[in-house]
Amino acid sequence: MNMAPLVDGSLVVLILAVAIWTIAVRDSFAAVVGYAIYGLMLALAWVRLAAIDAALTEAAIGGGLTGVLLIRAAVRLRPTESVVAGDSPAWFVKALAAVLAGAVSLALAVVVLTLPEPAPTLAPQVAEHIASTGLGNAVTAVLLAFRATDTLLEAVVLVFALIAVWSLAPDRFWGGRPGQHYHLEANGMLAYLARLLPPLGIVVAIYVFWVGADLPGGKFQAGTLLAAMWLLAIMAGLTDVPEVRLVWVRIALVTGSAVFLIIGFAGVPFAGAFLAYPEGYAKPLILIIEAASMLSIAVTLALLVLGPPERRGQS
Amino acid sequence: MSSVVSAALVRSAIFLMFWVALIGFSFSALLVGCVAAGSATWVSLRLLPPTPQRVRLGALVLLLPRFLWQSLLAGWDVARRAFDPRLPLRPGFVAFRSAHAPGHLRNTFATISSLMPGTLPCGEDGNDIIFHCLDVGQPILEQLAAEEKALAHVLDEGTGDG
Amino acid sequence: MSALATLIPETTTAGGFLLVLALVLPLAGVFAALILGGCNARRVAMLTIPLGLALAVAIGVELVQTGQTVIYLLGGWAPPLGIALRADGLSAAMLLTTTVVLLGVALFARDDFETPENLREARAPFMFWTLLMAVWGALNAVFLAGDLFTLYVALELLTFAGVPLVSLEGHSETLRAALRYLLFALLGSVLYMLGAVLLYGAYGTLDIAILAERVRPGMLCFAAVALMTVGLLAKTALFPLHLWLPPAHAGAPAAASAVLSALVVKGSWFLVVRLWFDVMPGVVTFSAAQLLGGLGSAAIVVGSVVALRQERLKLLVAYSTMAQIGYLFLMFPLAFDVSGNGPVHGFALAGGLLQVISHATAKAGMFMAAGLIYAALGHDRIADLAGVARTMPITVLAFALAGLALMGVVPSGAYLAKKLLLDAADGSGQWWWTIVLQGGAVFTAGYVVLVLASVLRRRSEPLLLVSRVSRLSELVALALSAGSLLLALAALGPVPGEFVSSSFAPKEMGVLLVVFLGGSLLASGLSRRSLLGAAGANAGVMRRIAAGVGESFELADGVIRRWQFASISLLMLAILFGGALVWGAPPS
Amino acid sequence: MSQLLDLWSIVAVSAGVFFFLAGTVGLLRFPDTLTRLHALTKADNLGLGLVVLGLLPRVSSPLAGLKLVCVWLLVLLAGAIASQLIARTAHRSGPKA
Amino acid sequence: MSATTLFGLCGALLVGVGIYGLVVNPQPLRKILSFNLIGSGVFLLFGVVARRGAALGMGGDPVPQALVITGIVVAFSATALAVALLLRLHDASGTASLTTKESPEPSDT
Repeated sequence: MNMAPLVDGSLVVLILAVAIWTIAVRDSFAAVVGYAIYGLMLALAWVRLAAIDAALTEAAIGGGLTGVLLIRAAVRLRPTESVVAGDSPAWFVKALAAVLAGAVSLALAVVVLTLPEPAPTLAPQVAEHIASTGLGNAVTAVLLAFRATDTLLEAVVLVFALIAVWSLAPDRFWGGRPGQHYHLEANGMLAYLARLLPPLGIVVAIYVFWVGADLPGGKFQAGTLLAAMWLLAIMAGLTDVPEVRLVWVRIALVTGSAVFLIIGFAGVPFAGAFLAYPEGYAKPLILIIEAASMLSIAVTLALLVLGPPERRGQS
Repeated sequence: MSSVVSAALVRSAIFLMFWVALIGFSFSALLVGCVAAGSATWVSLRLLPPTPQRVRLGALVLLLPRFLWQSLLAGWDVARRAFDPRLPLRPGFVAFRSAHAPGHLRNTFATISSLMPGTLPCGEDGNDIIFHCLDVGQPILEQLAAEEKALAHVLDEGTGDG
Repeated sequence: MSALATLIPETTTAGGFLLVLALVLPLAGVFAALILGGCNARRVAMLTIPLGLALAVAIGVELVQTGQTVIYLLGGWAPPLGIALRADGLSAAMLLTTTVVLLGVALFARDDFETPENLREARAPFMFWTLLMAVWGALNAVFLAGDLFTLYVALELLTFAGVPLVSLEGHSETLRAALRYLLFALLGSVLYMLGAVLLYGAYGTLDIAILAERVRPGMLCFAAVALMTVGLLAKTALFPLHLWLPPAHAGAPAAASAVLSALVVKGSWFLVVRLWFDVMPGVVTFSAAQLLGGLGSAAIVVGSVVALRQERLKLLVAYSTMAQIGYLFLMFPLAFDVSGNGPVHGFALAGGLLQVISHATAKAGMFMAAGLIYAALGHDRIADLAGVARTMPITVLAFALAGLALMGVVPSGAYLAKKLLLDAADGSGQWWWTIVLQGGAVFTAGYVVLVLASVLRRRSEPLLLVSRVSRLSELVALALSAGSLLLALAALGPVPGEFVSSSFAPKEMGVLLVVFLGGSLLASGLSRRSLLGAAGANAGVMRRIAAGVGESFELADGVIRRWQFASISLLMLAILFGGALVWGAPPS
Repeated sequence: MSQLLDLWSIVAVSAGVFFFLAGTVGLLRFPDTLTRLHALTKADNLGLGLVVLGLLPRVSSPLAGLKLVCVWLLVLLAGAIASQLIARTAHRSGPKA
Repeated sequence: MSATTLFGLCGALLVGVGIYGLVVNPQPLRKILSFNLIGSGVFLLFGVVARRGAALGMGGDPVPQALVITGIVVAFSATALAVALLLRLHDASGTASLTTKESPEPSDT
């Protein structure tokens, strides 16, 4: 007896139910908590689609970090909620929106059912060339060799987004510390967790990074874990956010992209193209890029969650 | 000073074992594992400076079967209520006077009790822990007291070495 | 990478590395500004932008000399596995325009965004210069990337760089405008991404050139094109998806408005052009192009009329951008032949490209002039601009020249563009677009006349200036406007001579006169205040009817710019485009 | 033996799915954030645990099995503490929902 | 129906659900959440495309799988920026509404 259909069917039903619920429920706080749950369920769907790398990313970023971000926002916006909720549209607007959204879904469903057989795929090409990268994980090979440009630009996206977030700081707080100040409750629950979990998280993160070359995992998942651990320590009040004017913070942000660019340009004389790796050196170079990126991603993600500077620096 | 060194050694050994459990044995992996264990230990010493008062992790493991059973009951309890068409809930708050002083032991107790049927710690009021309950008609306080006693049996406050 | 030579259909061309440099230079500038700190951000920008201009010129020269698309295979991996950078004539022209406008903006804003002496870093200057390079890097990625997913990332880069420019001043109104902009742009990019996903599912590649060979008309392609098109239109703010544009562009600082209006909206427009003419020429249909042109026409009419109703100069210019965006979409129907199936290009593509370049330069100049007037007077109420022409002649001249350029007066780029498009309309038998093209000029004349009439009025008491504006800024605005006005002369090379030779012929002068008269009539009829001051008192029936018309347009615009209306329009457009593609498709 | 293990897998995973379902039904039906948290933490933790137990006979090596159990315990710990933190926030920011 | 198709239909529906929420919910925070739902639906569709391309012992076509990871990170950046903008608007104006009643801007109702 095969239980896969049962698992898949229930999973799809649950995902859709929670998704509809996060849209329908009145209370925003409940909706964002629901969204975090939804992210975790979606990660299970990714496992069922044999995309463990995506599952890890979805669980860490989709469920975890996005959840934290939205929950914090929901708490801060709670007082305004009833006011804005009064702007709810008329029933016929809702009906029209439902019909149109349904039409889009229907069209997509038809497209899904008519996708060509056999499905086009680049898997054979990846398999053919993966040996030259020395990597065992095809997803990592795509991210850091075949489509390294996307990955480089994505690191740039994170930096741009952070610059954009920082640009929102009120002038008087420019250069100061992001987010509110968190008081340490020495015997509190959060401090309890924040003392125990981060060291374990660091070991797991480095594990995820290290096996990423050959098994599911890599710098994004590892960086996200590190960011989560740092955030935990900050929110428990065990440590404070650095001021955004500090040079080491800025250097930490761009190190990943800078190393990526330098190795990329070194590829021009040594491997014949920008972002190419010399024969036999691909794997160590990729690991160097990933290690640098992991740290930059961790710092950037954590600072993105914390938001623009809201406090003046101490000095 | 020596307590810091010994704590560092013990902790880095634990982290390294954790690493090996994750990845298995291999020389190159062990090198990276040393880096991982080193940084984990450094962070751990910063976040949790060694003090004489500690929770015994080994003793905690002994409590595991009891908690597993409790969490099975808790899941069943929720499922029963969720599927019942009448939605039999009488939610409310209960204040429980904990015998433990604020600190690790109390936090451990609170964490464990969150896995028990019908209770969810959601704040503190002086010496009391405020629990949110699914059904205030149940004998919540008695349950909690029994749980705390079981925990105290296994853990001696202030003498751990973990 | 030895095995590649046998595999690749295309290889890196001689000047290909220039593309890598053009992609990386702005990003390196952003990183350098971040590390070196605020007081050096301006220096970095001032250093990299001229370098970028040199690169853009070099790419253009390479293109002209070899006569072939410049290609670079990143990492040595050929598509579909890898990603290629490609620069054709369209990309090269856009690269060049972007750097020229950015150089102008940088010079214009040199003094406005200066870090105070006593500070190591101040927020606004640091952010402005960093974001300027960020916009540039994102645009270069949009112009060069040959892969639909890389383009998605580039589009997001552009959004993340553009949105904070809107809210640079941090007032709650601009924050709100930025949030609306961001949310709508995100909806747009996710729809674009959805289309790309479907295409990969069907054809197993995201590379533009390979896709172009593989696509076949069918349900899936229609859905993908419809989703991607409306997603990009939302980012371009084509009517009726312009809810975010007027407040965002009017609320930003002048230099930022110039960048947003002249360049940022062109990024997504460029991708629509790529999608329709390079990826999907065999899929897009005459009827879908008519729909696109129809939206463009509506944008021209609504944008211009509402522009005439504005009381503030910057809002007027912002609404004029909305109208000008409409112009950019007239090239789509004109690239089709009534009888044929696929697009035939003809002169339409060249016309559209020329239009986008002339609009970029003229609109940058116009926003700069508006910003200078605001800075000098401390307000930009159009009714109180009397005497400005006397006090700030260069600025007013810049505004006037930009206006003339937008109207399409000889020898502006827009004139030549209009000529090419009119020719395409004649050639393809679509006479109806002739009306829009000629009528649009009358509308443009309307709001230019409105502003000029106000600034040229004499003032009894002397004009009080709250601050002195920099002469350099005034000259930059003038240079960009004049550049746009003289663009046709620069573009003479590839264009047949007869277009311009008859330029001063009586017929042209006659058309110009009609345009001006029509514009004045519109301005006096539709504007909130009567153009001639006193005439408002004894308003005639005509004037009252016209005012009513103007008011109803304004109301309609208000409704259209509600979130629900705009987002529902977006969905309806997606369905309409899908329908137009299915309906016009050749029987398979 | 292998049939017995298969049966175990099927029973345990089905029961796990049942509890996930129960948690979600609770999330949808229970009246406010705090009661919903009960539903989620308790039922979903149990569901995950049962799925892990069901999968245990199918892993390739004891080490992999240990890893699975580790994952569950970590999720249990993090889930229990996260739910308390959310509960605190919900409790503090007012009785509403 | 295969499991892959099932998840594909799930993705299609998620896109619709998200679009509906984005259109009708007046609260910006909920619009941000809806945007994330649409995004996850799109990524799920991409995952289905990847899964269909399984070949040569790979569980799926690694190219779309890699792009999904990039996409998730980009979507997170967008969410972070939107949330920061929303909170800043709330601090500056005291409301979290996309519209103002007294401004010349149109007001959503």
